[in-house]
Amino acid sequence: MMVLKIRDLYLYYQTLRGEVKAVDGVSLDIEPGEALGLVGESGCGKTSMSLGITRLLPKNVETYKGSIELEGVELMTLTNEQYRNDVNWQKISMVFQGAMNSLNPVLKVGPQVAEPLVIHREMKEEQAKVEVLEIFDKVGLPPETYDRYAHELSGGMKQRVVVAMALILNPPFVILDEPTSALDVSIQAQTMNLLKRLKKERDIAMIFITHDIALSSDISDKMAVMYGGHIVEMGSAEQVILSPKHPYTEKLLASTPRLRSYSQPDFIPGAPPDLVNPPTGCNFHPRCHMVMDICRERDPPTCYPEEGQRVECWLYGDKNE
Amino acid sequence: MGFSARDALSEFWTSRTSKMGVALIVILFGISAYVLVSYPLNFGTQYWNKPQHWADYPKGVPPSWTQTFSSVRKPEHMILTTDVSEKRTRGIMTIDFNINFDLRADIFPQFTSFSLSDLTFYDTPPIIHLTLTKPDGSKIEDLLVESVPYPPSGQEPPYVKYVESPLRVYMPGSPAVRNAIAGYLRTEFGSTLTPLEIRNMGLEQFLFGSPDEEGEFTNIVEGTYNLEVQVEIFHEDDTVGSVKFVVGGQVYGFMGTDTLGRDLAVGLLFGFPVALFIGFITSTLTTIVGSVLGITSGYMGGRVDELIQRVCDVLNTLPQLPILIFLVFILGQNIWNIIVVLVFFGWSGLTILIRSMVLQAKQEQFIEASIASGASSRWIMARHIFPQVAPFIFTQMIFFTPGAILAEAALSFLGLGDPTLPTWGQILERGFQTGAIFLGYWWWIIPPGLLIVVTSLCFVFIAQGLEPVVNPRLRRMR
Amino acid sequence: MRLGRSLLIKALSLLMVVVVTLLLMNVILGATGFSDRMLGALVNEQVRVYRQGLLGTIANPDEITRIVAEHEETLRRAYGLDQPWVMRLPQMIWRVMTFDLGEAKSSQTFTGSTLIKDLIAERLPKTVLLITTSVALSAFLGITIGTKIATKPGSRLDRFFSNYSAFSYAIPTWWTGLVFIMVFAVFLRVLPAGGMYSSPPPTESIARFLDLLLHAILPISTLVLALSGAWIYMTRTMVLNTAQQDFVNVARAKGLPENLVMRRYIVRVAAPPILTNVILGLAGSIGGAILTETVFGWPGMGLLYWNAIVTADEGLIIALTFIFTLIYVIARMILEVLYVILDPRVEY
Amino acid sequence: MSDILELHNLRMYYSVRKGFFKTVPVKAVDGVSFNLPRGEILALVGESGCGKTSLGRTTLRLLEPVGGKLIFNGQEITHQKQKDLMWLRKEAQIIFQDPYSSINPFMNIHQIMEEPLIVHKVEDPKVREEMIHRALQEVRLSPVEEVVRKYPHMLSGGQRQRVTFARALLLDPIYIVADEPVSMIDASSRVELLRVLSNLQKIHNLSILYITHDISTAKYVSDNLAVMYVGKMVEKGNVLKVTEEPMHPYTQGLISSVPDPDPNNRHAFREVIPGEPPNAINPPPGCRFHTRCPHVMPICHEKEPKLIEVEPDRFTACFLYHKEIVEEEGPGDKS
Repeated sequence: MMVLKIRDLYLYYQTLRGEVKAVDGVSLDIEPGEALGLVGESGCGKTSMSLGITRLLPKNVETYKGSIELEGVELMTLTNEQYRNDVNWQKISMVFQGAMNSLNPVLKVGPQVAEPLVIHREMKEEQAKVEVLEIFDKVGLPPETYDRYAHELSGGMKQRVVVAMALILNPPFVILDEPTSALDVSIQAQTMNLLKRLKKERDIAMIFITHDIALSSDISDKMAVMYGGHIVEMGSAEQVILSPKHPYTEKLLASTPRLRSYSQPDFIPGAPPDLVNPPTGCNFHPRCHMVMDICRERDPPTCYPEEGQRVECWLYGDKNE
Repeated sequence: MGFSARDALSEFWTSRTSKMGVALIVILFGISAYVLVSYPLNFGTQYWNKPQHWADYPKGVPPSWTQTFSSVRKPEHMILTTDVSEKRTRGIMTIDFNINFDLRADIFPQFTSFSLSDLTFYDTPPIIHLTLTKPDGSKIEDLLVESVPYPPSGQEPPYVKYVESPLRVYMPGSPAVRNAIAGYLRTEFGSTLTPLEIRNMGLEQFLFGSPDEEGEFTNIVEGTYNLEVQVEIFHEDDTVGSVKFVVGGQVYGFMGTDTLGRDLAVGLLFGFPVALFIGFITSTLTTIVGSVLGITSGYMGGRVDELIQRVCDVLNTLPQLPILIFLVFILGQNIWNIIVVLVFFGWSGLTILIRSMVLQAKQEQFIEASIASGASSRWIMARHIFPQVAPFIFTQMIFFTPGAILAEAALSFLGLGDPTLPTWGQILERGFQTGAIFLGYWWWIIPPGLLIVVTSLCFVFIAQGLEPVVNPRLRRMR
Repeated sequence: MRLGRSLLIKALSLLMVVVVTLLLMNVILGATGFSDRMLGALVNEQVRVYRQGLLGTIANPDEITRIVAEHEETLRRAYGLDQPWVMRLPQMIWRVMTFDLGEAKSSQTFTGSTLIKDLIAERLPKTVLLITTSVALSAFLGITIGTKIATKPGSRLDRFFSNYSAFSYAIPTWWTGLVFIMVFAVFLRVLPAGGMYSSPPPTESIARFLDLLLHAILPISTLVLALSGAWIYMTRTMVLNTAQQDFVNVARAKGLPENLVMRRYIVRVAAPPILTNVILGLAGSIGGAILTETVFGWPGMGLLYWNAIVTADEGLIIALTFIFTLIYVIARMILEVLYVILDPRVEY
Repeated sequence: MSDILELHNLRMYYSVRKGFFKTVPVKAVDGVSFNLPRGEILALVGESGCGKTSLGRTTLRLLEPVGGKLIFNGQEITHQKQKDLMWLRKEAQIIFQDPYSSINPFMNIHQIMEEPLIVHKVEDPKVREEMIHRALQEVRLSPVEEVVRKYPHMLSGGQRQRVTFARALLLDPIYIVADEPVSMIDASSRVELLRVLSNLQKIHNLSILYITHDISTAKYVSDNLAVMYVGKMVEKGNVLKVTEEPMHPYTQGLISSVPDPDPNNRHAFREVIPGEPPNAINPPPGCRFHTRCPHVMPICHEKEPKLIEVEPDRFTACFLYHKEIVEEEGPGDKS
């Protein structure tokens, strides 16, 4: 049974310049224990996806519709109160971008991690502390970290605390939004190993959001490439990396420099689309090296060139529909 | 960081309060300009704080527009002057003036007074006779008989008197008038009131009233009164310029008067330019000192920064008013002392704020880029640091203005204001000292305070309007 | 221990401020020749009294003038008038530091003593009572309202209270006092016009307390009107800033109830900056207290200050200025302690 | 051709105030020596806090060294006064990391470009105009007439970086420090910018110190690669050799930590450098990497390995390859 089934999720914001179509009709499925790598560059709507799923909607949200099914339960119909009581952190937890500022600066770190236990499981402070120390040990944090303040910890340690916090209620599904973007290379590698180990041991399904496709391959079983508020390509890690179908994925892979092999890196001309009034038809067409006339006029269809691999591109759709 | 000025201004205009603030400021400047043009600069010493100037004004009376609300009709203040005279000789030579005035009220006027100006005589000094005829025909002969004092010996005729300051008789205070009235009452109504009793009861009821059944002078004789002024002269070339008869009203002008008879409207108007002057001079000086020190200490760092910081700490921990009182009391109560002290205390807060902003601005990489391209610190401070801090400095300058106005008002209220420059605070101080609040003279207490509030408010509204513009994080969520 | 060390440093720097202020005041007194004039007047007064006493006993006038001149000389040397004022500085400062503040010319305590020290001892608690209650009330109001309007920025309530803060900043405290007296005491005759107790103060303790309360309503509400505006505006600004931080989103993602998020993640974090801005604003509010006491005739230090000004009693003014600075420095110290406790990130 | 840059045992310490009176030196650059020939691009790689940025700024004398010698184009500039270094401000330039903060948002592009020219007394506005146009042309920011009037917030991240490139070229420098020039640019347009940079380098025969934390971009831009760890240079050599056969254990750890897009990555755990980088205030004794090094030996605890040329143009500072040790600091250095 699917852990997460999203069908036609829309999320638009109202800003000074007009309506931003951050998530413009996205669908995806995640199996239990499966890691979906959500890859996309700045302004492609990947962070909005995470806010949409956890319903942490900013005040200026305009449209929020579509279907999100978590373990068979439709979440969109829940009221905010129900969402907060039953879903938030118990079913879906999150590691935010830049763990540096995710911890309350004036409270000790331990009690913050214990909070979900105290609130959702009505656990006593001491009993919650025992569980926190247990998970601290799992993520490689010394017990005395419990009584430390955020500003006394290094970048890597803060990262581990935030991961521990996300797993404290042992939720079936975790969203990680660029968890390692602010970390050094060696700490980033340590964190990725930690996440891999936890994914195996606890069989957690997750969405791993990153702009770096190489980093995504380090943990994702399945990958979805986002551009201009759409998932332009989705498939298994092997399919997307070894035989990318969508021109954007192709170029993205080509412009990622390889350390272990020698291939002159390429680049994509132009800049990401303006989400307030995106280009007509396929919104990648201004930068696409395989662009055809039809791409400029009509939205690309969803096609399945291979089993399990989905692409939104006219190269694979039949034109006379 | 990249917001353009146009964005900023459009943001400023959206909030209603900022528009109101700007409108208010325009009005304030308008009034101040009018006052500066029409008032003499030594208004404070020559007029406001000189009691004689206000002698002919009613004392402690509410504004006349209060009439529209109250059923009781109060007499208007009347200043009746004429220079039309007629020389007549029947036995004795006299110069006659005639003044008529209407009285319609339910309460007696507050006082009466007579003045004569520009007298020239060659021989024995003339004698002035006043006769008042009431609308009901009853006449008070020789209400006043005043002889002009002999000129000092050694002066040659023609003797010219009463040109700058007129001969003035305050009727309630003159014994001659009391006796005349006592005589009139005796002959007309056979009343046995002695002059002393008349003084205590107030002349006005007899001048303008008529006795009811029990002989009480309660009802007012309404209608047209006639005052005949006969100046008995002893030389045909004697001349009289003009005469003035004042009927003290129970209401006066737009803002009423205080217990010294001063027209509050005049005083309050003069307060506008003074308040703006104090406000702007203080805030400009404070801002200049604060920003220069703030930018230098923020940008230069090192010992200079350390020194300025320590001084700011000391100044910032001093309570403003007590020190202000102490210094003004010691150094003397003049406006420049007040301003210097306010500036001396004001700049430290601003320096600390600007220093923190400059420290932040200094982190921007284009500062280091300029350093790397060889630009001098002065160049960088002027072209890169200042433009970023300028909007904030401007807002703080506007924010300081009300602070200075309120501080001066507080000082004036404690009696430490500069007497040569009447301000709203001083008017309120006089009001408080004379117990106006207990007498219920609201027109003496409410308007000056309101003006202080309104003047301060318009600056505060503008500063608040500018704040989100200057500090985008504060921008109100749409 | 973190707390001890940083507080010690804070205490030292604030003490240094007091000494510097004292030095500043005395230097100004000396430089403007004020202290010479003041002491000179004091000496002449004592000499006059001394001459009065002599007239009775010694007949021959030359004798009297000689003794009086001699006496005057000793007095001048005692007060240090014979050397330049700079030499008197340390002695002046020491006298004030040990609270030997001399005598007041006109005001005196209930018990009749004109010693400034007793005057202050008698009046200080009344001022502190007025200030602490007003500051506490304003703080409470400020934080509750500030937090509430910060949750719905741009709402009608938010606009109303932003304007209220503007009014509260722009209105002179003492003028509100005048208006309150006129409205409530003179026209409506609902509340007493001033003072601390009604003239025959009720003896029975509860009635006495109620009487005090009745008298305190107007002064305290005047001060609260002036202070609460700043608190509300500051709280709203700080809460709005803090609400945008990441850890607030994390708290909401953790499914914490909104009021817990507001209390523990927003207000608790915004508390130190709010406190700092209030500390800065405190300098102004002390002035408010002085004027409110003057207007309401509240027998505290403020009223004493006003009497001193009206009667041009230099000694009293100097002493009061110093004491007010001392109160203010102590108040700041208390708030600094609170700040260090509230914010673990502070280590000096 | 002489070397543009010669560093002999260069040391640069920040002083940080601890408590009220004490100040503590942070040994950001602690004895670094290397030469940079004309027309060569040297990549400087290391994690945050390793001193690569401080080294870059010290070579431009934006920071004053406390020890060692710094020679620029044959002239020693170690302790010269800033006012005597105006000539250096023309010949050596710097490019920054954050496109949103490296140009003044309150000025239009013309004013931004004009500043260095005014500072260096190019009086005639016509000449300035012409120089600015030529520079903008070179970084392919056209149409120049339009761009010149725009404000920074009207340009994309990539365009802004091109403006900083153009500005750096205005005064015909011979040496440029590029401090993480592309790390804040989207992956897909990063290479475009790097191509512009290397073209400029070829045309003007510039020496570039390319500072980055991302080893893979260094591979495609620079000729040589140097690795920094806690204020010291631990390895230097031809970029392809160092990336394919890293010698120093830290370099090996760095390279293994960086994933390439490969679906099998997810199945295996990566070889990782354990622990956290030590702070530069009191670095560990001996070889600074010994606390995290898999091949640590007893000598590594006491002695500090010297950076030695173990093969032609291959330097490393590790006892696995040689026994040379660093003597104590020479006398006469300003600490």
